[in-house]
Amino acid sequence: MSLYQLSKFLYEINRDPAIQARFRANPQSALEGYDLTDEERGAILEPDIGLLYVLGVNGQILMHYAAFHGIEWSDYLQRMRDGIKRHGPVRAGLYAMTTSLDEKVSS
Amino acid sequence: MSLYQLSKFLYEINRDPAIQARFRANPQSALEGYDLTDEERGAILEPDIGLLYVLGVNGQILMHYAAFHGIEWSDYLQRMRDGIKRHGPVRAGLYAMTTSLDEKVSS
Amino acid sequence: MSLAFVGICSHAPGITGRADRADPAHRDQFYAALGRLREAVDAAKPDALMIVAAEHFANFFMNNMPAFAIGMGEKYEGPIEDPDWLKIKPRVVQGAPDLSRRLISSVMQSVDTAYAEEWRFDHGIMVPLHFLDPDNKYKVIPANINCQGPPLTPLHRAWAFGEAIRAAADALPERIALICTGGISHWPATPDSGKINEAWDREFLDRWARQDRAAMLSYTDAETYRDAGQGGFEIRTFIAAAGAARGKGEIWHYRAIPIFAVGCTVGVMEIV
Amino acid sequence: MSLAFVGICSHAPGITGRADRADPAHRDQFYAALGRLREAVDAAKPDALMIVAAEHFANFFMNNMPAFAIGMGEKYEGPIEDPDWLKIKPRVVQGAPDLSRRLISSVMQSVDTAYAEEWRFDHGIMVPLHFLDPDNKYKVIPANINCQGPPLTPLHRAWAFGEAIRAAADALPERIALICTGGISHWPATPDSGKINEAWDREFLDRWARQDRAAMLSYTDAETYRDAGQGGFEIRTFIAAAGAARGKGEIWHYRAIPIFAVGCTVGVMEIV
Ligand SMILES: [Fe+3]
Ligand SMILES: [Fe+3]
Repeated sequence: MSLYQLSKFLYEINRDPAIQARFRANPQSALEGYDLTDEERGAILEPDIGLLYVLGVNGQILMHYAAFHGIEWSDYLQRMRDGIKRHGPVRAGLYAMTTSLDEKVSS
Repeated sequence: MSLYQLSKFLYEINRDPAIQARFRANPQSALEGYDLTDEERGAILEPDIGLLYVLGVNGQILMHYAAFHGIEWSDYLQRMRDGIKRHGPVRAGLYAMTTSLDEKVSS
Repeated sequence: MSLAFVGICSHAPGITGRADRADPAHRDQFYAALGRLREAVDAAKPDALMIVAAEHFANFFMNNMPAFAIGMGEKYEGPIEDPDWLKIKPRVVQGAPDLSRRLISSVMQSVDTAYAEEWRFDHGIMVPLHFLDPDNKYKVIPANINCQGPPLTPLHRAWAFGEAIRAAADALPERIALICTGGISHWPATPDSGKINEAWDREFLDRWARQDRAAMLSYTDAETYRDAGQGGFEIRTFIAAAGAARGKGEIWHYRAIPIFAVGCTVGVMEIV
Repeated sequence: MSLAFVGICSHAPGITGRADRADPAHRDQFYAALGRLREAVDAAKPDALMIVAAEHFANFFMNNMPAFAIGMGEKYEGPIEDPDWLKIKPRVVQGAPDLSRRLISSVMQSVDTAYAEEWRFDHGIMVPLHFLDPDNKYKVIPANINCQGPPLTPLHRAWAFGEAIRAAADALPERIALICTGGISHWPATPDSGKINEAWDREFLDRWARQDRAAMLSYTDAETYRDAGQGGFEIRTFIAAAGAARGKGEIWHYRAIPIFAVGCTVGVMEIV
């Protein structure tokens, strides 16, 4: 359930200004009620966009969370690439179908 | 959209202790963000269970809202009956298919 | 390997919540029939229990009302109602996410089910589970048919849902026991709560037991609402059972128990 | 009275949001094709615009992911994204709740669509609306196909959805214009954002334009993901258009514009 819970938190903060405000005031408390591993919790709080990508979060959800943290578009893309270098290939979700970084082109 | 918005508020307060707490602290503020008529707003705040029934709220939603206000089961049923006497037949939703009170048996 | 068992039973909060207000002899006969159903499920040695229910605005609302939904969660919780009111203790139910995913993918070839990675069970699933899995030992796959918010799922699609579950289960290595739960006639949570149209119920159950597809699918929603109340829309779950099993049905128990607000039904159907 | 028009177009936030960063000549040709599509929609004099899109976790999530959904609201709002980022002003869009309800009830006879009485449009609907209804004059019926969260809607069911919309529209007194919007190949919001497989796109559009049902439905999800990225799953919306129109298609515009992160497509299909 963990990727689901992780994705759900990001989905909900993306679309709900009240959760965004709560996160800004007290990040830990905004995570209450989500069943997360320590690694997931840390990736959210840091935020470690690369690790979130490696954990399997869909880009259609992740890009809005990056924007919430003021991360500019090109930087967002680079953080995902760096995440794979640091943490290895995507572990779960749709992008786990991806095999290697070298196959990919970027822009 | 009004019966939808009315039903949605009741659906959400039924299943979310945070909304229940907000309603207890400040009923008006719990209604913010719902597009309600004055009649609907008044029926929620009173609470006028009979009027909510006449407005078309489904009993599967309404009974939990009545319980939230401490209204006992037999009283809940009686309030719906009284609502029809006072406000006329059900105006919208599934129960608008109902024709007259006399056709019905109760227990 | 197969669909290993198909049964039907009633659900209603009063069955557990108002147990002490029923005629003890009537209540105990009904409970005994549910116990017999539990033993039959156990004897089928299922790897998972699939429960097709008709939930009551606990998880699904008109902001996104699926005609069908199947759970794909690792675990579920219930009851969503006050446990003291329902007199069913909270439990965490183990899901079967991988099995669910394979089942859903197969069902989707012919029926466009929604899937749900979380689900808070209401009495529609908790009452059957309370009797059929008292030890909370089974992995559960919850499913839902929209019997609540019009436009309701058409009856012939509920049949197709049963057929799709059958085809999916037969292609899986696991053994699935299917329980479909609905109320037949009743007027839940309305001024007519407690009303039961026993003649209508017996006629429907007869059509069901003799596997008369055309007769089961011939009700219009307006007729059902008039004769069997909003609760009558839940015949969709029994129709899905018939679409899955395709054999003759056997009604083990039927009695109108007004304080339970439903005609209390237990039955099984031969899988052919 | 009928399905009065069927068209397809791309959506992507860059089409409006990064308009100033594209080659002006390429951008203007694409915009001109969208303008031509707008004129064609207007000429069809529709009573409502139905937009079949593939939204991106704006309204639908894995807690209740419908294979198909159709809106039934009185009104809708959009964009859900930051208007400054998308460069599309917020608007309230009029729905057609009664027409929607009749359409949904009809579609449900063969395709098990969810319905939704509210819907916050993301760029998947807002970008097409921005070009096709700049004056916000049309009543809109939004629809969605799950192209995002596996298990995805099977391709042949997307076709069936188009067929069901066609049958429903033809039985209604109102005139419906259908716009289906998807991305063909693209890798949105991933490290490969901006990649476009033009050869794959042209092959798909050829299959589409010549109304080759078998070829359109022959892609596996693994092949599509490999060759066309996650965004390629959105071919489902174009397939639904073909299932609805059933005639020959005509591609008015195709050009890969990497800063828009999508092969920018505009087309129409004859209704036969
Ligand atoms: Fe029920
Ligand atoms: Fe898209």
